[in-house]
Amino acid sequence: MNLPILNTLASLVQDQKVAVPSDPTAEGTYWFPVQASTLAEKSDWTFYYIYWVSAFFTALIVAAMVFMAIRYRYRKGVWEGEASPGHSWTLEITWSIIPFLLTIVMWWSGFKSYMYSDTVPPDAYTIQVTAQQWSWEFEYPNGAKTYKELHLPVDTDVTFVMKSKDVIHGFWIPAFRVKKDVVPGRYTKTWAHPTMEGQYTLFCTEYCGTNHSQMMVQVTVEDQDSFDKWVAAQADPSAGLTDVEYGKQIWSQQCIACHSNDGSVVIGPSWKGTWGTEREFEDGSSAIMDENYILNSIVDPNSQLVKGYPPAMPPYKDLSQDQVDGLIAYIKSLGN
Amino acid sequence: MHHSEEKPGYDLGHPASMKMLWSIFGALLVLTVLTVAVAQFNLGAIDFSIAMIIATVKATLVAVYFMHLNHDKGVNRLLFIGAILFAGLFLAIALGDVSEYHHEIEQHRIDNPDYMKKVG
Amino acid sequence: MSSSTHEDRPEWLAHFFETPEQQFEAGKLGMWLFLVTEVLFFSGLFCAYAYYRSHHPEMFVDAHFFLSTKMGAINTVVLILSSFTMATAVRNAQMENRTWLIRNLVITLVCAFGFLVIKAMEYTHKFHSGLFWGRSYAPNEVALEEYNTAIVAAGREPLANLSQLPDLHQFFSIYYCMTGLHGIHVVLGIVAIGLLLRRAIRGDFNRHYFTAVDGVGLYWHLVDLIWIFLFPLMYLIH
Amino acid sequence: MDTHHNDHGSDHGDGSNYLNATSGIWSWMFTIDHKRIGVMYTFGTIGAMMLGGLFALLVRLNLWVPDGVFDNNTYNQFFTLHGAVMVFLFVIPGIPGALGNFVLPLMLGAKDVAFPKINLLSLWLWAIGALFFVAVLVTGGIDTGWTFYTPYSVTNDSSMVFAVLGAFILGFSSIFTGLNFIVTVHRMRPKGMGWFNMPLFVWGIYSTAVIQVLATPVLGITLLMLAVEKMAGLGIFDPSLGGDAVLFQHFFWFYSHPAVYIMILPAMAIISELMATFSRKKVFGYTLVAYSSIAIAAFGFLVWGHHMFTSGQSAWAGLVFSTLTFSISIPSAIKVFNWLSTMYKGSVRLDTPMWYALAFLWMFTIGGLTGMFLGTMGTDVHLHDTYFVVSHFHYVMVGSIMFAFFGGLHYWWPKMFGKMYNEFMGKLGAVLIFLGFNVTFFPQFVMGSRGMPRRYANYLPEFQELHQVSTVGAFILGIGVAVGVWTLFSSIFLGKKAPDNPWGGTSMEWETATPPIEHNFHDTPSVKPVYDFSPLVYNEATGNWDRIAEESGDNHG
Ligand code: HEA
Ligand code: HEA
Ligand code: HEC
Ligand code: CUA
Ligand SMILES: [Cu+2]
Repeated sequence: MNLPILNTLASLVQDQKVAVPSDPTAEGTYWFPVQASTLAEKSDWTFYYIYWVSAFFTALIVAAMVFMAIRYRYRKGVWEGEASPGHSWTLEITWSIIPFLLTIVMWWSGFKSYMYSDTVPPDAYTIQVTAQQWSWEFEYPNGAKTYKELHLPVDTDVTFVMKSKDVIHGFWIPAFRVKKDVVPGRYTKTWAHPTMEGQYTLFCTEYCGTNHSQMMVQVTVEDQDSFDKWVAAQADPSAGLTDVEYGKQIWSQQCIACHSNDGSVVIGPSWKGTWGTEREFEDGSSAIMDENYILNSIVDPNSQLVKGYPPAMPPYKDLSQDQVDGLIAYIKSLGN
Repeated sequence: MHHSEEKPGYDLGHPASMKMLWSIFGALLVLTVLTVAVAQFNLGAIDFSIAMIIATVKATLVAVYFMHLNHDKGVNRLLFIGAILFAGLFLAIALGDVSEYHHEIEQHRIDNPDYMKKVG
Repeated sequence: MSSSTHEDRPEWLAHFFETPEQQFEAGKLGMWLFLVTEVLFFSGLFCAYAYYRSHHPEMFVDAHFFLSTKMGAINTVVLILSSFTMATAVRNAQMENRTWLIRNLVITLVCAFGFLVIKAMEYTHKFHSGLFWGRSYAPNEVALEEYNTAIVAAGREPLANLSQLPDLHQFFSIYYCMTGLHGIHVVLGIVAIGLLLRRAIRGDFNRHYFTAVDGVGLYWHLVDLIWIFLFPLMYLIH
Repeated sequence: MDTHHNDHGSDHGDGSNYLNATSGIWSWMFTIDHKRIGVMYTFGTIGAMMLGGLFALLVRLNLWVPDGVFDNNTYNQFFTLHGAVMVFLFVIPGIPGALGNFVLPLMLGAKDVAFPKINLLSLWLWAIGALFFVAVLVTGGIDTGWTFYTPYSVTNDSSMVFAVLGAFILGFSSIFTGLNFIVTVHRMRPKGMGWFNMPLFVWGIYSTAVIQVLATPVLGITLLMLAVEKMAGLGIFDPSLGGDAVLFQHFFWFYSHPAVYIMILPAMAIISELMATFSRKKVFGYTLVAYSSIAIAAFGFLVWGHHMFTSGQSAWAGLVFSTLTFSISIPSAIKVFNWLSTMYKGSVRLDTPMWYALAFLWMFTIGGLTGMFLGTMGTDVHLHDTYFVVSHFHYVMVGSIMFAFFGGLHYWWPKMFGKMYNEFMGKLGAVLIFLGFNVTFFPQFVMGSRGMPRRYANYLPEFQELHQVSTVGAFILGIGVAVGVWTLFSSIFLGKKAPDNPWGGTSMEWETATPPIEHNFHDTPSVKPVYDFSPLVYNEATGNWDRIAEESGDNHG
């Protein structure tokens, strides 16, 4: 039997010594994933600084506590402690000033790295990010849109201009130490300068409902050439696909979080075997699942709320005619 | 009913004089008329300030005389003023922050006219 | 320190207090603390008000054409009068003038009801015009006409359609929240003054024991004080 | 030996005390006796803690495997209910409601709090609030997280309105408790007890009360607006109607940051008592420890935006909030170092309450110092909304507050119920809780920083080991809690009769009978210099610390 707990216990003891990363291409350290952006180097320094200050004070306090609990323990019959002063200004001032000075350093270095991450470079490569329950959309300057993956060129400043269609989401790439909430009704911005090619993960870090924990995307950092090729290819996503295939692709990128193709219910109704059937709505009316109904369900889902389901679906107004045709073809292909 | 009539030292209140109460009442009425009257003219930006100054004067009269803060214990005075300062602090910081990022909301409104649900 | 025996304690002195002063000062401090919480309670709404007014001033200017300054001003006077009679009520309680205490309280009550009636008239009128809060905001012809009359009087061009005025639903949200919460306070005040009146008629109060009158008075003045700000903030906008 | 104890406290032989003075359920439901109210709060909040703990165990169970044991929705409800129950029903009302109510008037030699009926109202409001949470459970649950962030909380379909109104009602319960205590401290102090002759517990509860009164109303209005936003669509917090989601966060944290000091200050208040009594010394730097409570309460109001560094709040505001956040570490440091110095040259006894107190010192240091990582803007960007934050706040809320609560319960339990618990079981509970706690939460720091977001029903396989350690720890912790609670409750039936002053405490609650009589004291004891241990002498035969009659000449101030 494999007991992961034991490994962890072992690593608790061993890894702690390699606290400061010497080789950033390695797996990451005990405390951090790899440092894959310029920001990471800056903010990790602050972390380790606070870390050692904390370690020192914790050790000091615990040692003093244990020592005194033993040294001055109660002895039978001797219930008077030894005479000792009740307060001391020297001590009070010392233990106020020292932490104060230490926190100034924390504050200053933290402020610097924050300002670094908050000051978006003016002419960076810009990616428009749109979040919604529970998927991400990345739009590149050439119009290409991707959903399941995010590609970035290495050693380049990249700005993310973000908005949300429904609730607050959080944009976090741990390897970059970059995080910013994506707030509906406004823009938020952040940026990164990736320094290392490789694969990382983007998480959603602001709780956004049922599938919050599945709102992850793979981030690929690659050299400029491969990146350019990749972006160019993304600009025409339907190239070489049939309508059904194209529909399936869109589904897998944007609808899969709520609609299954196998009859299981996730958030919304499954699409399997629904084509041509009669759909009943919350308000008692009904309609046949046909092209018009699907189109309406996409652009104004709450106008015909399927019985037994919450009004959870966001409207998709910016799907092109091709895309809607693809989706209809795909739903059709799932039979009735 | 009046158990302790005979006992000295039990007088806790400072009954306000009718003259004072009447004059405060009068002042409040005059100020109300004044603020409505001023509001009939469009004085631009200072309009709001005038209305608020008059309201503050009225509120102060109520607090000091009707609520007899003029006779009250220091703590009670401190509390009331503290509460107002405190609410002010909350407003100042929250609103200060909002005005820093508000352009991001405006920009979003311009770019995404359909984002907001239609009402009205 | 020995506590007094039962016989020389007035019946209105609670068993856990040593002296009437202590009881009086405790009640008073408690009341002021309560007022502190009230101020902070309202501060949230004032914050929302300040937010939207500073960022969408036009919405407030547009909206004020729907409010009747006359009604607001009358209500202000009504509340000030009630505050005055409440202040005199406290005085009469302290002076053991029961007749006038009762009269003052009755006038205060009448004013409080009057305030609510006027407020209710204003509300009904708005509902009638479809001027609801937030999501439910749906102005109808009546609203349009009213608006046009008001702006024509102010020397501006009439509108064909109220949907040209953006964001008004938010103004009405704030309007109903603030005046509504204030109205709830008036209702609670009526209950409190009513109870006070009963005790005053029964003759509970004397020059050593009038904390309840004093406390309700303070509350009532605060309700007035908030209205003193609501009036210019809602009705006197340019 | 001639003692005062017979003069003040004894029950005059008729065996009557506050527990048995009257009987029947109504005599409890409608009691205005602060001691009975305190006892009911004790049971109620321990019950809430168990319920919240049950949800915690379900959370941990789910996280045993990366794909989760329950479906996402169920998990999301578990952590929301766990957080909401623990915060609103357990830690905020816990110490002030249970121990504050019982002890505070006794410490002041008073017969009751200033407004006993309002005190009862607080308790009822607590119970009604709890019922609202039950209503949430039976009407489909809520999955917004305890922070109720808009617009998720107004668009999703759940019994969120019940939860919000429940929290609103609990807010008023808390306001009234605070109001009552402030007036009690101002107006009910006995003659001769100046502000700096008050036990530090009173100082702590007093500073807590100040925050309760000033901050909670803002939560009240926020929740009210939120409920209306949800039901009627106001457009103040909901961006799709023109509102602002970040504004909601300002409103929420304006209360909820100070709220963490509503939770910790009473815990610190207990620790001051425990450190003094079990070291047999006046708390070192008494005056500064007293002032630091006020300082924490005051600074605590100015830092709320440190929860919003990544929220879209402006850098300007972030800078102000980060700067002010560090100011809290100074009064906290003062407290920690003064407690520590109290032991110096003391006479340290390691009874169960002191085990909890020492564990508190350690855990609070870790919890507080990890707050520094979060208050620093640069590092918080990475750590925000990860398990690092989860671990931080459990170090302060479980490792510090729950520990202090248990310490305080073990300290005053004999006074409350007149029975001594089993010392061995008490210590066993403390050890299990300490071990279980650290095994649960230390790994969470590591996984958070490595990239594990919070509120995740499932996670990447690389975090599994750490999650499993954490889950094992949680169950050890659960057993520890069960042992601790059992030890206390069983003592009511099995315990030996407790003496009036089993630990040698100096404050006035130890001068009355155990359990106290209905009106606390037959004769109010005289005010003595605070924390003067010299007149107390241990009596082997009775297990009581007797107070020597004549005022002893040398007192260690
Ligand atoms: C009782 C509860 C409690 C307490 C006491 C604290 C205390 C502190 N907390 Fe914590 N906190 C929470 C409960 C608490 N917190 C909760 C519940 C959350 C999450 C809410 C949510 O999102 O769900 C949170 C989240 C939280 C955040 C937001 C994190 C994020 O979401 O990104 C921050 C950021 O600044 C923070 C900071 C602090 C600080 C600086 C203190 C300080 O008060 C600590 C001061 C103490 C010390 C510093 C230790 C003693 C001092 C010494 C031993 C001397 C040496 C000191 C130095 C050298 C500095 N906390
Ligand atoms: C005082 C507050 C408090 C306390 C005491 C605790 C106690 C515990 N908490 Fe909690 N926690 C919070 C406040 C608290 N928590 C908050 C505010 C959140 C955030 C919620 C959110 O994100 O919105 C949170 C979130 C939270 C998470 C993160 C969830 C997520 O982000 O996905 C986790 C995960 O491990 C966790 C675990 C625990 C554990 C193991 C305990 C243990 O200490 C519990 C120990 C107690 C017991 C185990 C009970 C013992 C009783 C029995 C065994 C008897 C059985 C019961 C009955 C018979 C009824 N908590
Ligand atoms: C956040 C969850 C969610 C996402 C993402 C989502 N939907 Fe839906 N969808 C729902 C829900 C819930 C319903 C049922 C209620 C309703 O009719 O609005 C639904 C209903 C539908 C229906 C009607 C189905 C029926 O059985 O009558 C269609 C068609 C549909 N969605 C298409 C789509 C398409 C196409 C996409 C992606 C481009 C998509 N949905 C993305 C939640 C979602
Ligand atoms: Cu999107 Cu969490
Ligand atoms: Cu905080």
